Amino acid sequence: MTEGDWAALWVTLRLAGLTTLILLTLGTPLAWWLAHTRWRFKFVLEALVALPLVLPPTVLGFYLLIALGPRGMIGGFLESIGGRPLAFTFAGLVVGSVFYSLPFVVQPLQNAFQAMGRRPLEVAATLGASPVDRFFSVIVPIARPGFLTAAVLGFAHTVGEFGVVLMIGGNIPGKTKVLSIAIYDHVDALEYGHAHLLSGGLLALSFLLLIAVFGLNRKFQVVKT
Amino acid sequence: MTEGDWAALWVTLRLAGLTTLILLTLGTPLAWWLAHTRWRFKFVLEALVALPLVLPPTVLGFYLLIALGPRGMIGGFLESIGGRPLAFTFAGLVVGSVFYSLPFVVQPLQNAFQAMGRRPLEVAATLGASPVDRFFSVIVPIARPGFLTAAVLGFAHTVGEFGVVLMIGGNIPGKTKVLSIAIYDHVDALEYGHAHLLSGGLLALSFLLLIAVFGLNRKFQVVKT
Amino acid sequence: KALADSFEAQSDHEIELSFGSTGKHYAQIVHGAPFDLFFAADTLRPSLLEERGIAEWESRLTYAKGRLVLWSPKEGYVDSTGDVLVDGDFRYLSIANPKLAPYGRAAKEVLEQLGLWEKFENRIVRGENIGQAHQFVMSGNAELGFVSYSQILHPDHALEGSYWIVPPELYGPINQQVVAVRDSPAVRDFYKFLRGSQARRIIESYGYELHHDTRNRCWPRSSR
Amino acid sequence: MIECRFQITKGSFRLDTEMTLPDRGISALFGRSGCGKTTFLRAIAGLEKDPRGRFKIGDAIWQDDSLFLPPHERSLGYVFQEASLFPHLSVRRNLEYGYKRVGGAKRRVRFDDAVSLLGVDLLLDRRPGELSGGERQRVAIARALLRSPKILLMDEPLASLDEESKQEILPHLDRLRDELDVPVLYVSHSTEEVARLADHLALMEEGTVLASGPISEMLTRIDMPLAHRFDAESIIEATVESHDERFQLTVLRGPVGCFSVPRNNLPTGHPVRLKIFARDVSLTLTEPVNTSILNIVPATVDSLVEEGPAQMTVRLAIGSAPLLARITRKSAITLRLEPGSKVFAQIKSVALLA
Amino acid sequence: MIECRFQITKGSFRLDTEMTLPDRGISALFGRSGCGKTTFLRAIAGLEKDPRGRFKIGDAIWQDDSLFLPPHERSLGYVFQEASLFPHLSVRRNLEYGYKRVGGAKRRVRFDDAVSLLGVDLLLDRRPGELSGGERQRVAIARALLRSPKILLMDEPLASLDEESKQEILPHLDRLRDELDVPVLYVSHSTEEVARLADHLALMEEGTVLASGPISEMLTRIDMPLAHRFDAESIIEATVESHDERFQLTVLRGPVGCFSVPRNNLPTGHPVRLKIFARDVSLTLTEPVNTSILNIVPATVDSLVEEGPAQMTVRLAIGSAPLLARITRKSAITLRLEPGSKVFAQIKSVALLA
Ligand SMILES: Nc1ncnc2c1ncn2[C@@H]1O[C@H](COP(=O)(O)OP(=O)(O)OP(=O)(O)O)[C@@H](O)[C@H]1O
Ligand SMILES: Nc1ncnc2c1ncn2[C@@H]1O[C@H](COP(=O)(O)OP(=O)(O)OP(=O)(O)O)[C@@H](O)[C@H]1O
Ligand SMILES: [Mg+2]
Ligand SMILES: [Mg+2]
Repeated sequence: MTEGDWAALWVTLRLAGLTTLILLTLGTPLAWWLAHTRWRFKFVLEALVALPLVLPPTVLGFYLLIALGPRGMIGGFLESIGGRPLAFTFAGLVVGSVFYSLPFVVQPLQNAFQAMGRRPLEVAATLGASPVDRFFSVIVPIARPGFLTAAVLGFAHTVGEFGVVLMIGGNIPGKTKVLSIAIYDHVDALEYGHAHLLSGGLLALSFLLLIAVFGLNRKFQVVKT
Repeated sequence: MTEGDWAALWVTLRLAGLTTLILLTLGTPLAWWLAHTRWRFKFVLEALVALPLVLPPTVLGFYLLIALGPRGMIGGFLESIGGRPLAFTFAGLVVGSVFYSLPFVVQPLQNAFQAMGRRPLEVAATLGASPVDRFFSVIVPIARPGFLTAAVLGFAHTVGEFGVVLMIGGNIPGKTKVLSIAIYDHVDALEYGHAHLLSGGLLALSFLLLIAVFGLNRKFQVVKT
Repeated sequence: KALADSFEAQSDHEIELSFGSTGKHYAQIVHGAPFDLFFAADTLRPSLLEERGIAEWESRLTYAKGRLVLWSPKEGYVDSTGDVLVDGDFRYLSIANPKLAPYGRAAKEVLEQLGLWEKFENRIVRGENIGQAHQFVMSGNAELGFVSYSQILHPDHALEGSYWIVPPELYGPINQQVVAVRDSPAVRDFYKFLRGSQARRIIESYGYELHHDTRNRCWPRSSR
Repeated sequence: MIECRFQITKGSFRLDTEMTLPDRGISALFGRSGCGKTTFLRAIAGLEKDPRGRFKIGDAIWQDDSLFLPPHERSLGYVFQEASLFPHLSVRRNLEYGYKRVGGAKRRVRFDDAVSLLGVDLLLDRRPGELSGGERQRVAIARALLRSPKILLMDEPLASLDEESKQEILPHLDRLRDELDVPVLYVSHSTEEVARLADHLALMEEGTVLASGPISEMLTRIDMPLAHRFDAESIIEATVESHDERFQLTVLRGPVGCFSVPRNNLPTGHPVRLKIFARDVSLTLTEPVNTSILNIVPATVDSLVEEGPAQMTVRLAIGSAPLLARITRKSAITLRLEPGSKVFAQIKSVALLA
Repeated sequence: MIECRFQITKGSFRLDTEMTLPDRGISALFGRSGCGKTTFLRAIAGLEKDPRGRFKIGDAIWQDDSLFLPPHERSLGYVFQEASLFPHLSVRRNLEYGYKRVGGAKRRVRFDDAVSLLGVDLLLDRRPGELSGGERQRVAIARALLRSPKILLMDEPLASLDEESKQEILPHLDRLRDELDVPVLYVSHSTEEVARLADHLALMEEGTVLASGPISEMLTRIDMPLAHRFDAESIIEATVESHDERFQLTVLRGPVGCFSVPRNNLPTGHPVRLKIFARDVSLTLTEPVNTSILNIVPATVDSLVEEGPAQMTVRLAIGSAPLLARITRKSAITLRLEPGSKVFAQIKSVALLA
């Protein structure tokens, strides 16, 4: 593997890790709210969350690019408050990936929260656990399969995604060039040997990671009757 | 919208619909098995299911294409039993999409099945419901949020996906050219007006569909304590 | 890429490359991508950039001309006159998307010239770019396809199969242009390099024709 | 007859039962928490699989070495220990779930009957999440009844019900037993309920059946833990002799002498059972007079067992029927009771149950 | 004192209670299925929100017009009607959950004590899914105790426990009340349990509190439904007089005369309560002799109430203490009982509870 490939791998891992973290952070309260609200129009929001999925990634990336660019809504706003534009930066990649992978995180979490019901939380409250305490001691472990699915889908999808990333990131080595783009480039340049190598490596690495995650999960299985 | 666009829309809807159907059909028993088996190495299988996600779609499509080709494993096997090769056919598209979207279906279902536990099934059995009967009268309604998520993610992802589809389908108008490719083409060809139109149309259509799905779902909400 | 390596070897500038489809990069540059040079596979988008004042005025330079070939990995399948097309004894013919890629446009023109476009409409598979067109053929799923001569001459692969170099009369020229998005000493150096003989040798060795472009000889104007 | 044999291991717990139960009437399953009652019921329902288990009810074999009927092919109604209603169905649809899956010809319990019997009329359109604990339990009982089963398995069905609801439901279980001839296997911790309902009693301890037999025998067998309990009791069979309109009493003929109980409408000659708590029986040497106790029968002391330092259980014979009395050791000694002593057993009439 | 007032609407059900309870001892909540007991407990725990509700315990205000302490800041132990253990934690970690969240200084129940008291020692490493129904319930009780709460809310905690387990746990609840001085609010359908445990009784009906008062008053008030029930009972306060070593009896001094009960180890002069079922009391006009009944006290008839066509409840006065007797109408008329009649009440000694 070339130095460039290592750089791309590093960008990929940082991007996927950070995106997953942000997704879980943003997705959890949103999913919790969706799971428990009685708001009549929550289904509209649910539909909105899933919507980015139906656009081809490159096209979605294109629109995000327009929005993030100096003349776009978000970009213009950022510029007006003195921020730097997000397009072609690592931060921009993160924003794009978060946006695109949101449904993979929100939906499994929402289901897990719904299936859990309120009872365990009520019990925890009567046992003296504060809301934050309850979140970590009850919600997270009971909804663990949901969190796991959310994290795995969010992470894997970000690793593999490249349409949005390519569009927003501009494929700048060491900054926004991720492994998926590198592989794509190799394939495109007919460097199949190199592409096979990278793909194989990525697959092996991901497989090990997933094995570790699911293997650990096994240890904490909840027996249900 | 041109005639070609309508054709692409039609192919897209057929593809996404069929793929979702097949995914649910294949994914349900797999997810059920994963949810209830005590097999020690099931986590390996779980990791395998999620693996296709980490490859960029175009690259995955590339490998699928090689596998489906006359010298590939699947293609060679199909040819040897007298079947027609799958590349550049609608059937091939379906196979590719199913493969690629499998984790979006298996994982939410598996979680739903796990959260449900065995008790409702036991009750149903003592009330005289046969296994098939139990599936439709108990598993489906109780795991409904899981099925919904699986279907929505699977469908939307297939609509929006275009890397794999392009690779395996070869973008033949009326046959394997889907809407996502059409939009992509327009963007790439700088026909932004047309691209906006199609994207807008696709978004609106999908939004209506999702609204309908989530709206209906609302009506059947299960009250949990 | 080979050009970049060689440029880096002979100057003290470093180049970072970003590959991707011409259309995508065009969109990115319009929205402020930090690129200095834009190598396009066509002439349309560089000229658009120039016209919109995003790229340096008159910095367009046609550095090469692509050559279209009809290729099949099977030995002896494609004859040296392209008659295999007329026989039509194949399931799929692969081309690049005529709308997006100049090679695709060229392939379409060839087929139209031969009066075969309509006939094959349903058997033509379209790659997003010329790379995918090549992959369709390479994987054996399409028996033959119009690819670029540079692809089958690729130094990493032994030339295999059979091919027909399509006569340039059958299609409009596939001019590959570069445009300077920003002006800088490095960019100027690169332009100088590109016009030099070493670059021309590399370009030719990759199966491109050289283009004798006069109009753009003036950039960068030394007077600036 | 119902014959069953199961060997089931769950963690460190092992159920190993072999038992014969009558295939009519109510059989109570009695035993401490964790002794395997629920596991036993689940095995009968086919929910716990023992490949070498055996279950035969009447002529129908549900499982043996070569056969294993899956749960849904066993015609049974199961009231789980936790109500276990389907959370996604309304109460009505919960009830209909089993009802609809019984062929019309086999239906022997009417929908409206079960609904009104268990007092769930007003709850039909609610979701299980909107019910109180006792309401859920009642719905679960109704749902099991509506299955029109060949056998009814009930795991503490009345545990979370108030006394009044119990009093309303119990007679109907009686009726179920009598009219529909459905055998019932009933887990309960309440001796009161057991004595009131059961015809047969099986005592379990740590996964095995300690003893099993007709209720009157089991309750008075002095070697059985039940007879030593605070609320030991005897069951006496009797028939309706006459009705006393003035005082609204019914006179029953027992093995020796008569018993008065509150008036009922049973025809003369109808067989009934009297349940008598050992602690409700007091003994005198001379026939008491001027007392509010109506039921006084002559009896013979059969045996005496110490019951802790201060008390004794006296097993009496009235005619051939056994009757337990719990008295203090002081009284036993003061009255010089010994096997063969003739005494009068005074039983408060209101303590007799139909 | 505990003062509470809640108005809560759930569907068509409306809870509207206003009540004052003593802030020590055990208060029983009694009422039919669906009358709102669980809702009431939930309101106290802060799980049902009534913005205009009020709850005050001792000096601490948990909620009123301007204040609403969230559940986790209310120091209470809640045993839910369904055991509701955390499915993802072992029994040990379930128990520790509340225990760990109590500051060391505030812990008044030791971990090992609660574990052995509820007999869950052997279950500590199991998951809730691997427990029997009664075992789950015991773990839930232990978990609530380990919270060392200021008030204990128990929703039918003993419903699925066998008699022996109950007998083991009940004395410890007594102790909890006496030693830790934790008030307990206890929902139960068993009059036996209530009479055994409770100091105070609140009767609920359809969301309202029908009556509330000290147990001895409530059980004998003839206008209260409880006194009319089959198992109506009276509570009599007495003190330990002496111990009879020979017959292992303890003699208690009541309002009039003495009562013998099985020997206990209470010091002389210690106050105790006697629970007497109305149906365990029989009346005679002349003092009985040669009888196994030890406890015979002179009494005066206070009032008589018909109890259905065949029976009557007689309210007696022994000294100043009220005592209920249930006899047949026939006996009442035969013995010519009327207010003011002098009678002897015979009470079987074994029917007295400490
Ligand atoms: N979500 C709800 N919607 C409508 N009615 C409800 C809801 N929850 C409870 N109820 C009704 O409120 C009443 C009181 O319920 P609660 O659980 O407090 O009763 P309870 O006294 O505890 O009964 P049980 O002894 O059966 O447990 C019941 O009649 C019940 O049907
Ligand atoms: N999965 C399991 N793993 C280990 N032990 C188990 C498991 N399931 C049940 N047990 C044990 O098996 C024994 C019998 O359980 P069962 O539920 O049959 O008891 P039960 O008689 O119904 O008790 P209860 O009256 O408390 O409901 C219990 O001691 C329980 O701890
Ligand atoms: Mg049980
Ligand atoms: Mg309740």
